[in-house]
Amino acid sequence: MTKKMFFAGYGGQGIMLTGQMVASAAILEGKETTFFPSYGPEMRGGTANCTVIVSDKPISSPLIFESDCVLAMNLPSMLKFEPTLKPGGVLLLNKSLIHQAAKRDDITKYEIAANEMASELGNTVVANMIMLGAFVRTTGIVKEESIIQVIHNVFDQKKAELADLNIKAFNLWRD
Amino acid sequence: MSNTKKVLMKGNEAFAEAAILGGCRYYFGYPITPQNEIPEYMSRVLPKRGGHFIQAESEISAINMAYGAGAAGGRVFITSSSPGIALMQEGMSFLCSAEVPCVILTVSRCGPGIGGIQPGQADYFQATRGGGNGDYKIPVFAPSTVQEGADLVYESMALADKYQNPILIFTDGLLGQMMEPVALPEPVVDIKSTDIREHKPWALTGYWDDDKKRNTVISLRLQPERLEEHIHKLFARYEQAEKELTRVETVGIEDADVVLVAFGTMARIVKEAIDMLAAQGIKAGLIRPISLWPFPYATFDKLTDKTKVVISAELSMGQMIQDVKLGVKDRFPVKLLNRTGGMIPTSLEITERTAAILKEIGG
Amino acid sequence: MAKFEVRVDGNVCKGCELCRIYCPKKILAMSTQINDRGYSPAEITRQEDCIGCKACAIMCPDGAISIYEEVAQ
Amino acid sequence: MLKPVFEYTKGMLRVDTNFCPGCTHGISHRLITETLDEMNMLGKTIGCGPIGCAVMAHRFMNVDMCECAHGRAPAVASGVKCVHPDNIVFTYQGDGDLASIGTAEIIHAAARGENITTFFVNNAIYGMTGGQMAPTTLVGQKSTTTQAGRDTHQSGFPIRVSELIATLDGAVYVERVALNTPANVNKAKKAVRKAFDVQQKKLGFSFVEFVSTCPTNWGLSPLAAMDFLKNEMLPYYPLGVFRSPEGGEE
Repeated sequence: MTKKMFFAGYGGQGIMLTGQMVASAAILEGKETTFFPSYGPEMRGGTANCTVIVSDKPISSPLIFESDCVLAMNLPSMLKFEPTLKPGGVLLLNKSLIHQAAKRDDITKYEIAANEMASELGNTVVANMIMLGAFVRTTGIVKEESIIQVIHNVFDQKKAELADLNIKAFNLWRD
Repeated sequence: MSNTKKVLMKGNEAFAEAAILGGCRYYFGYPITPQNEIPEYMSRVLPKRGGHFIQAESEISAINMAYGAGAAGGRVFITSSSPGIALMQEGMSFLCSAEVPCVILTVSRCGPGIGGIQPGQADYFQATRGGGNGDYKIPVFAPSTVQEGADLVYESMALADKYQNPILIFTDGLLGQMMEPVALPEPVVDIKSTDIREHKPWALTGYWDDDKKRNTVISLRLQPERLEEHIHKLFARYEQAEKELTRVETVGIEDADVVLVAFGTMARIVKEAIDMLAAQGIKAGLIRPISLWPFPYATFDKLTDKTKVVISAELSMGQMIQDVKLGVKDRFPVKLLNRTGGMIPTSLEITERTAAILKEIGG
Repeated sequence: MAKFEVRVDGNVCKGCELCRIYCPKKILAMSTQINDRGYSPAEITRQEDCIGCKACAIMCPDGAISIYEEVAQ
Repeated sequence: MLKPVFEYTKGMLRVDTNFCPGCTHGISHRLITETLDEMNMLGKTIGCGPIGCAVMAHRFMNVDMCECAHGRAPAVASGVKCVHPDNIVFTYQGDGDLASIGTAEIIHAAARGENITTFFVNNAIYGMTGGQMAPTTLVGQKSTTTQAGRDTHQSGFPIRVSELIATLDGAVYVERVALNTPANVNKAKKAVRKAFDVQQKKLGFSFVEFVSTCPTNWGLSPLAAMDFLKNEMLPYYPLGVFRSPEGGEE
């Protein structure tokens, strides 16, 4: 089984970290994975995106022309990547910043008010973790406990209180 | 197979770490996208591991610092990207002439000129033919995964010493920027500065006492007889490199209708396309040169008469295709399947274009 | 008064004449002979006038000059 | 019994040099290696040579030495010094090599405060390539590429390198000396010693400029070349200490 996905949003929304966490979780589960970010000037204040592939066999191309899942943190991301979804794919939208409906009706859509939910936790920065929680629970591509482990690895001793906040955010969204 | 011993690493950082594990203690860099993570990593990590990092004022200086540290017997790693490699080529010729080891890695982008920063392979000639002057060769390895890149950098630290010649690792923006699980090799035993002359009797260390011979590292040889003799010595070594360093991966070439030749990033996409072609009933094979020089010409002799066409798949206007033609020796038609300027074909595009080429030649 | 001996290696000398010019006692002159390299080397004309100032040796670009002092045993 | 008053240093190998009669390269070579010998450092020194007339310095100087591509010696020496921080490392460069094609390398080695020593031979002309204009060629001076004399409208102005280097905080010792009289040569030797002392104390970058001659390409006899040095070069390239660890100019 090979799953291909796009994570996209504004620079600063933690999109790259989200994608890396999925790839790291895949490694913990003994799976193959690739992570490829957009890079260069487009990263400076523009739209950032990364592609992540998780598979149980070696991955040849790290590039994607069709996807199983798209996680869009803002409108340009949805417009750019919705067309790449395979029929039956999963589209996760940050409803807080996307006030336009997705066009496709052959996919599964989840609208999540990630920024508002993050505000309730007292820190809008963790909107990406709320979306990540939704991603994991809707697609099952990696396990929840793998992500929790990765969060602990990313936010180690010195940043331990950040780990708690991120885990709280990760656990927030339930379908 | 369990991947749990592996860590997720960005290509550029994995290459830097592999160099350190391979014994690199001297790194000289200059900022250029898409390789900036390497000087950043080295500036942060190398001093803590007993090494030295200098941010050079240009790529020209970086390779000359490499020449100095290499001539002094240190293990040196330097990196850049296409236009920066162009500036380094004066130094590459000089290092070959003076027999100074060094591992150079390019995270290739797109030219000509300042071009673009997306992945490209239009520096194939730059890497394999070289822009420096004179009779010299540089072994070139082109990894297609982060793991393979890390392994090749690690191994090349020792190979450069063995051949007393620079080794070039040819990667591109995709490999440098992407992250993959990597199992890192064991660190080699560090050689102290004071012990260098025991390992490298030719190195500049100061002769300390009269027991040791004075050493010079030179490039100028004004007498044609001596220069010719020296070049023959270098080329005897290059002949040995052709025997020992030719590396290639093949996939299903024995009974393929069509054989694609691709390296690095392009080879990964071609591999996916081969699976897609199989689903259409087309048997496609892959020759992936891992060493671009020495090029695996002999591998083409293994192709059978079942093959109808050989396709050179490149992220350039067609450079490797010259070597492919030398390998094919007119046995099969050779076609180019390419994108350039930073455009990367999808596996779907490669599948469709391969099928179209087969149809065109009546396969 | 000290006695000095100036020696010029006639085959190393390139005949540039700097020693001759800078000698305060003008005890050096250029030979009429030509050395192996085709130069007219410097030679000592009045050894006894040398004051051991080393000016000739200091200015010699080619290391052709050495100077010794006679001392009692 | 004869007691040596002056013998040629064992820091110089007894081989024929490629220098023309009266060329002061021979003097600056000797000053460097004689000083190293006196410091008992010949075996603990690594030299980085230039392209130009002194390209074969490694054949004459009795130290470990390498050739460097045109102008790159300060970068090469920076690399060497990383590996052998306790050795003396020096570059020996002419004006075309250092002040034209290698400007970036020398400025940045000095700015980084590399703990190396650079000896700069300023004879206001390209020697080995046949007398072309150098970055230090004087205004009005004839060369094979300024045949009517250097015209500032066409060729700009000569560079005073010591003054330039002295503006950099990484350079701790900068002195210009001349090789035109026994007294000046003796001063030059003191400067060489001081530069090496600065390096041994790990104080930073040290730089000695030798105002030198090129009789052949100036078209002058060795003696007339000495006069040209004194009368034409020294007014434009004044001697002195431009920076020292003790602070201030002398």
